[in-house]
Amino acid sequence: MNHFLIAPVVLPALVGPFIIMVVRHHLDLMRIFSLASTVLLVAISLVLAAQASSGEIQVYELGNWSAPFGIVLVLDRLSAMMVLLTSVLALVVNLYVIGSGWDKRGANFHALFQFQLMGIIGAFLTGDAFNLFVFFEVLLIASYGLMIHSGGTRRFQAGMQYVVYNLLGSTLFLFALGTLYAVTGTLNMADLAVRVAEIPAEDSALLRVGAVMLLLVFAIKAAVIPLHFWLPASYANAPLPIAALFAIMTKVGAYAILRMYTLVFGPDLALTEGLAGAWLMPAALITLMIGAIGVLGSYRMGRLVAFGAITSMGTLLTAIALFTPEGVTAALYYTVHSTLAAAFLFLVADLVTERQGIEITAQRVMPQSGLIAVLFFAGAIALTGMPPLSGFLGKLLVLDAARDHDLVWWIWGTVLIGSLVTILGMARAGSLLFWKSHSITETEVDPTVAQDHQPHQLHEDHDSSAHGKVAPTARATVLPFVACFALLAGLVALTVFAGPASHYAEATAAQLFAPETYIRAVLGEVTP
Amino acid sequence: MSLFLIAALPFLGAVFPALLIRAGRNASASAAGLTTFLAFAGLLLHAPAIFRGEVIQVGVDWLPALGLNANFFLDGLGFLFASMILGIGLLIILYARFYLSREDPMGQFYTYLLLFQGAMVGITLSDNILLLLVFWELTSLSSFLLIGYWKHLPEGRQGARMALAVTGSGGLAMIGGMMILGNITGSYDLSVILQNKELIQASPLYLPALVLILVGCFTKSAQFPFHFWLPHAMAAPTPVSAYLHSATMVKAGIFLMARLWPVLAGTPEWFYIVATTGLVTMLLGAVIALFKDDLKALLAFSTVSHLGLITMLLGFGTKIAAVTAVFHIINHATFKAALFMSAGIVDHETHTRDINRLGGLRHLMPVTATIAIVAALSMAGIPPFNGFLSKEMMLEETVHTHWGSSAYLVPGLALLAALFSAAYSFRFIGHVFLGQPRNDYPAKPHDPGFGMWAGPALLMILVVLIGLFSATLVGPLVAIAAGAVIGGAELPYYSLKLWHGLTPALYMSGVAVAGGLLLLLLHRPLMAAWNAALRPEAKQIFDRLMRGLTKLSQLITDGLHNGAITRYAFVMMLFIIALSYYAYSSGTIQAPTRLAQTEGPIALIAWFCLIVATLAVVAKHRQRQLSLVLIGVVGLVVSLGFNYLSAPDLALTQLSVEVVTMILLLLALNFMPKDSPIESPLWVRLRDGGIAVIAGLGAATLIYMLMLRDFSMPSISEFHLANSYKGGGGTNVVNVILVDFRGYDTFGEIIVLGIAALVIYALTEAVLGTRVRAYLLNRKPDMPQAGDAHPMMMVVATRVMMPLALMVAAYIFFRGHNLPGGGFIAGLITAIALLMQYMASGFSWASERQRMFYHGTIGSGVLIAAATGLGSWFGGVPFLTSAFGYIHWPPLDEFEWATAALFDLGVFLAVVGAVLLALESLARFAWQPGISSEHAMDINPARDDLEQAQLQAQAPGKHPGLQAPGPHDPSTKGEV
Amino acid sequence: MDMIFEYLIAGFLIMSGVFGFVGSFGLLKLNDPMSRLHAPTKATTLGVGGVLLASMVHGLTVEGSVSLHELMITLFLFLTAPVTALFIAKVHLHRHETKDSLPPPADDSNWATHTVIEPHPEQD
Amino acid sequence: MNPLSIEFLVASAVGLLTAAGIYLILRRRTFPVILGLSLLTYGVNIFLFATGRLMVNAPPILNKYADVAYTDPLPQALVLTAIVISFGMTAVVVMIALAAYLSARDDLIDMPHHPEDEGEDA
Amino acid sequence: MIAFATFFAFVCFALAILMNLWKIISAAEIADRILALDAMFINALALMILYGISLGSEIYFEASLIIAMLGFVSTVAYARFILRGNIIE
Amino acid sequence: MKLLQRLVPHPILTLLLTIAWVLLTSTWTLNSLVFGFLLGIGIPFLTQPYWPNQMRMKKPLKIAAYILLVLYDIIVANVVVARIVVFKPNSKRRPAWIAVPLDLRTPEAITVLAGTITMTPGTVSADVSAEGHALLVHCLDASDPDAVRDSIKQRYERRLMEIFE
Ligand code: NA
Ligand code: NA
Repeated sequence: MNHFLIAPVVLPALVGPFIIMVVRHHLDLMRIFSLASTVLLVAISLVLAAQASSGEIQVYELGNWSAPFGIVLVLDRLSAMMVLLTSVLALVVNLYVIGSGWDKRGANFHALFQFQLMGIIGAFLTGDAFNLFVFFEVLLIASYGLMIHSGGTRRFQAGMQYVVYNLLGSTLFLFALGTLYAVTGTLNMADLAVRVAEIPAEDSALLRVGAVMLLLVFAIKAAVIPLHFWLPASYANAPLPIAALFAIMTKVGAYAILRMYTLVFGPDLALTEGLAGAWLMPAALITLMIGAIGVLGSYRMGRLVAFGAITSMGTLLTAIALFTPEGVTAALYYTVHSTLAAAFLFLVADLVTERQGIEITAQRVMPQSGLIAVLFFAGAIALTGMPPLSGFLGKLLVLDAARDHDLVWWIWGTVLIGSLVTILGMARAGSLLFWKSHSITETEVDPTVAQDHQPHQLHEDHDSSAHGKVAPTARATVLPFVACFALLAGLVALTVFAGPASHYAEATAAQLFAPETYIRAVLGEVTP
Repeated sequence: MSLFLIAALPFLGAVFPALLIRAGRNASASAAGLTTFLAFAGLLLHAPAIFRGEVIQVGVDWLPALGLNANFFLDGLGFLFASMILGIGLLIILYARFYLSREDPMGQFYTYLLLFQGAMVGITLSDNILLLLVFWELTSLSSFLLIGYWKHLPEGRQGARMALAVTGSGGLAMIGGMMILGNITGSYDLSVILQNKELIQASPLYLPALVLILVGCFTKSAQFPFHFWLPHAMAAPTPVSAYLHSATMVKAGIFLMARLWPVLAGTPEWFYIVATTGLVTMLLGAVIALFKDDLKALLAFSTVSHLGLITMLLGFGTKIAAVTAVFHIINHATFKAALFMSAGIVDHETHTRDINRLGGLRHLMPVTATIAIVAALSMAGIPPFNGFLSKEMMLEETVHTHWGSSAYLVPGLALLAALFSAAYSFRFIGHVFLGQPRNDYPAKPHDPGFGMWAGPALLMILVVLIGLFSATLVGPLVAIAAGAVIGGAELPYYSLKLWHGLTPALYMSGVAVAGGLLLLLLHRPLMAAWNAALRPEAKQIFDRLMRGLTKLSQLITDGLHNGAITRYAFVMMLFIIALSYYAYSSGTIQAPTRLAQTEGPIALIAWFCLIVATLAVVAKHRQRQLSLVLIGVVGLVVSLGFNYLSAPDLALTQLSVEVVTMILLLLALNFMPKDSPIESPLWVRLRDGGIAVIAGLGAATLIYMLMLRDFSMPSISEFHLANSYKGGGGTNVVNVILVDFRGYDTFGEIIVLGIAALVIYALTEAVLGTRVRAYLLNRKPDMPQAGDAHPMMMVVATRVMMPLALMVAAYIFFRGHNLPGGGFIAGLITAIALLMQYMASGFSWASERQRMFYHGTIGSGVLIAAATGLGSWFGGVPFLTSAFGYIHWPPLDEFEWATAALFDLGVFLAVVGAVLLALESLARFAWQPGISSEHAMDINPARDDLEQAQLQAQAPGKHPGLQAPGPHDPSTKGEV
Repeated sequence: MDMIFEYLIAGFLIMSGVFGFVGSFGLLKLNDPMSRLHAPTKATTLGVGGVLLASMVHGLTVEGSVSLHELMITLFLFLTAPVTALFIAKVHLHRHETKDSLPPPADDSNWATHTVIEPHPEQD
Repeated sequence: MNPLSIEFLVASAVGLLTAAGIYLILRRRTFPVILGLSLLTYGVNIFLFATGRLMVNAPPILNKYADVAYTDPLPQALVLTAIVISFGMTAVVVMIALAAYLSARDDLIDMPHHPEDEGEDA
Repeated sequence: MIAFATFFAFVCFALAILMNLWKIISAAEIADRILALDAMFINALALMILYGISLGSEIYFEASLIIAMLGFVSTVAYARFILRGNIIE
Repeated sequence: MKLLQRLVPHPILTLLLTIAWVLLTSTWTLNSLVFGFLLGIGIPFLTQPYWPNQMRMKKPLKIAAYILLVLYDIIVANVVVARIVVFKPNSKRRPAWIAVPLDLRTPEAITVLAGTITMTPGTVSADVSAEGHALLVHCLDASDPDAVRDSIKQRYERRLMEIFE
């Protein structure tokens, strides 16, 4: 029995409570343990990824109950990849948060952070549909805490909306799971696959309802239009480094769609035909476009990047909605890219807002303007999918994968026009932030203008640091920049090693489109 | 030198200038120059092979899944362009070293420049169209940086963004075109694509591919109607302009048209699109250039015009036209770079670029004047300079070209363009350098240092030499480059020489020069007419378009995401309902397999209560406390229902959760408004009601249908029922599922609770850290308060009730594995028991007496659960594997132990901690000075009488009843 | 013997039903708030008590097991019912009675519910 | 359809709770929204519970002595988990609503934002 | 006979609950509503035990026990809310 | 002895809890008794801070007698109240407030008295006076409030005085 499978879930689950119980009053110790846990998590994830890369699917039977009666963890290439991505991102964000001192601005940050990781990783590893729900809840509730970390009126209000919207999603999840259970009598995903395949076609209606509700749940997480409305306000009002971590959360939705709709409701399954394909593609394309328009139409940093993240989700889901091995290959590559890119830009956005507030306006030159400008430029390149960073390659992969699709012209047109609009938006923001400021000298700053923006920058709360405006002591420490450059390095590596990366993605896609292996690994040779 | 290295060198070198700038401007410039020189030298090393007609190829797989390979190749065309880019690049680096002032961040400049140079070299060397796209987009990005280099100039920012918008969109169109091209041929490698002319031109996708690629080329090369960005890019420092608009950026489009000429050209579509665009651009650019007063703007539009010329030539699709195009590319690069640099010198020295403020510079800066005049004459097409040669060949070609049925259209317009071209060249010479020196220049001009004019001077020499000895000097180069353009086919007959005899082209040249002179003479009235004429100002249109787009985007974005979650949720419901209905209606359903079970009046009455209470909640939801009471009814009935339907565990859980939730809500409601106003208009309420009813009907129908049908296969719970006792050691199957079969779910569930408590705590800290704290401290109750906050009877009853309740909790806890109950319910009951104490004596009094560390309680709960799970590792079995057994200690009977109980203890602790932490947070909100009482109950005659007696002993004569506020007055203990 | 127990059980059940009904009926019928308080807090006590007794006897005879845990419920009800009533009465006193509408509290200053001290929260 | 069947009663209860919950969630103040979430939670819990089909007097407590019918225990366990989770969620959402109210002194759940009239870069 | 008596009691308590419900919804005064809810808890408790008797099962005992305890707590909480606003001050 | 007092602060409570456990489990075994006793010691120990003072009750027989008396009164009370509720028109009923001055001083005793009043015929304890020297009692139907007051003092308070003080 390979206990490594449960390690990435148990580790944060132990470190979280440990931090609260033992070192709650020692910031340095909290940081050390949190960081150490994250580093260890990366190490574990690397081991798991190495194990998964052989192509063998590993199963961990919790409580020693075999599937489908107990809950199993399943490690395949996809889950290993997502776990690794999560832990790497977590490490970087953790560095940033510590470096920028965001963790000091509210209570219990590191414990919540650990639990957040536990939830995300648990969701990636589980092989049980209801357990997926449970871990969705774990990651959600931790995200509620992180989202309102350090407080503030607007953040609370946005937090309220975020929670309510997601609670509706969770409710839908239960409706879906109930329906699936009532029809099939099982919760294990592999078992579901087996049973769904045996249900006669003339008895499809109720199962279809369950399947589509499940898809909608994941679509909410993945921020597919018109279920994306939770995202802009929550990401924009969350502490931006947290939003950087949240870049992986939308991917959980995408992951779940990919998992369920290759394993259980595969593209060849007649029973659920037309449920995913019919609307997901158009919806993904509209999502992409709405995100792009949002980038151009944003006048605040957080919102800008949030819409950027929506665009990238649109692109990602476009690739997924192809439901072909090529599409999934592209989607997986793009998943890694867009996670790193969105996180990167969120961190840069935080660097900016920490120095001059949340509005995208020209103000006087900020400290470290040059360095930040370089980072912003790189982040914008990454997120808009311009060369030389991996976004361009990812986008080309998506376009290439779509070439045999019925909607190929729509896909190409939307992806390309969406890129253009995003580029325009980013260029506008960048030139306002980093260039126009140079035409404003100290004496030229118009106090009345500053006054005008006041209500939007500074809410009635006292802690100005939480909400931007120019933090008077916004002194640079190295760590935030290290974090940013680490993500940039990740993007560069993903570009340079696009070959191996895409090869892994290809193998993963192949694994996903051969669900028999997965089913056999989980249920053994016997079919019930 | 490997092509990899040549392509990489500028990028590698780009690092140095920015780093070395601390070592000085010379170091920075030298690093840039050296890198460029190395790359150039490396390129030239390949010259012998290239001139032998060889093609050099290197390649490595990059993204094989896509067919994107890092393949480079060098042929004549690539060689020509790469040499121009690197050669002129060298001159520009030298020139810029002297041109830029001390205030300009030179390191940045050279870094951007090298990035740009690398991207351009990459384009010319790419053997893979996707790779080419990478470099293509990189040129857009790096030119964005270069054009916006002077951050403080608004024109710079706008120009940069405009260039990015136009070339960027073109680039994206080109991606589409290239993808199509790759799809047609099955490969993205250029060398493969170039072999497939028939395949491509026969494909139905030929036209879309062609159009998309051409959009990319035209935007990059500033062809009509995309020409407008180029003049605005002139806000860049002149070295940039010189580089971008002579040798590089704008030539990228030309390069690509030439590159793909073998497979795309030769069709009518190609001819009509490319040649026509080129022709129109050539004419339009020339006309506008004549009326520009800004030196650089004049040159910019002349560039537009000349690019149109080259495009037109490529568009003719004939081999000889292609040769001419290649030749003009070389010529234009030389004279235009020289002209820009000269204009830059003029600007640099006189501090103005306004032609109206210049004149007579021939006397003040003779060197510059010589260079500029020679280059401008070449531009005008005056022999013996090189511009004349290629323009002559061009005119010759137009004569042989029919547009539709018209034989005169092309030559006629070309002649007109040549005429205007001569005119603006003459104006450039005449109005800037000739005439009398003036005394009102913004700065006193004189020739600059050698470093600055060395570059243009070299180019001027080339202009002259190529004009005189074209065949010798550039003949081979033209041959190999043109050979590559026409795809290795045999070169047509042509000769590069000044005198071709009395050809129609010569007459046309003559007419052009004469006409040009005439136009210059008439310049003043023409200018007035031009200024009076109404014409579309591209920049304004573009600006308006961009502003409109931005505004529209803001409108759409803010309109869609208006912050109204009521609408978001409505849309969500609508979508869910619609899709679910679609899923249902597009499937088929069989007849029910189960019979509905008829029930008696009791169930009916419970159902009735539920319905009425639920409807009442909706109807009375504005009275908040009442709706809480009604929700309590709903919860009660639901619990009864669970019990009735064989789910005692659920009933217990539901009941206890119900009460705790209600108390949390009451605690919160204390701070909030007690009523909700009517806000939604009637139609909104009807709309919401409508969607709610539909959703409810959907849910009801779904579950009704499900309940009347059997599982399609036996449920896995049969295994649970069969193995609960054997394998899990418990007879309460629900509990065994919770702590054993699906203990992992429960583990997640207590983590959720723990997190909830952490969030609540953090949130409380955050709220109390703001001015809300002051508000809370000064908050007056919004309802009148009664006295006797901690009634004696309640306190006394609680003293007995709480231990009893804890006993019940223990009972529920220990029997849970076999009978209804378990850690969660026990935890809630314990919490409720403590809550009873809080309600009786107040939170502060109670918690002072028993300092519970709630964080620790939760943490230990989670840790115990996790440790129980981990314990199974020692048995070599997976996480959360349970064990149970029996112990017999005489004289006691045998009793059972199970690790599941330990796990349940974890659950218990987490629940208790979470609930109490939440309560504590609310108590902290409510805390006000003096709220905490030192006594359990406000009124206690035994205690008060004793105190009274003591007090009277100290101060006799006071009647206890009249004394207020005395020590026994509740006010001194309860509130204040 | 069995017959007796059966009668006993039936009697308890009928009694409980009657009192249960009357308790809630009183809630509707009685026309002043304090009087309404009498009906349910009393009648339901005996109503439930009857059921509990029936259950105990039933357990003893029909099921054959001595289960007295119904006594726990009784204990709970006896402990809580007066407190519940007190609180509801206090709500009434608080909202509808004044010092003057009530008899004087012997030699004490006032009734506890009406001894209200305005809180004077201080500036932090 | 048998309107007196237990299935019908349960299904209609699910329907009504869902409908009432959704209606309240679409209100504009945080408090009714929370009420609505509670109702909706009841609805979905009953739904989930009912997926095990309904049985009277067959609790899933193993009887060593008799061979009796048991209702499906699995949905019950799932509902228990769901109840606990939604309890945690409710506690959090109540506190956030309170925090938002105290900070903004306003319990509107919608968050209208006011796009400034912003000029283009000049 | 027991069956009849049980049924009788069932009907009585069920009717009682309906009357409680009516009062909760229609009462003009919050104290009455709390009172009615408390009565409802008690009646529900009785119903639960009756149900146990009618089925001959002990399984439903705990629910009654919990109701006895929780009905008290919620009644006190509602009342305290009106009396003091803050129920755990 | 001190230690024993600290460990078992409320012996009666311990007894009550042990009985409660046995009642709850309804299993009459040694295991159950031992376990119940352990809990009966543990729980009062944990909750002692909330009940700091030692409660003294004398004369256990009197306690039993009092309980029987009250039970009897409760049964009567229910019949009486039921009759009033069902048959007596509202207009004929004479609801009344009465103040009962107290001789009892300990909170436990007053609480038991108030509880008794509430559970017995037509009376409800509605409040206590600000200094704890009187109980406010509401009568459902009392033509002679003073008689009710005297009967409370005689029938219950006197007995409680003997038990508690
Ligand atoms: Na702004
Ligand atoms: Na700025």
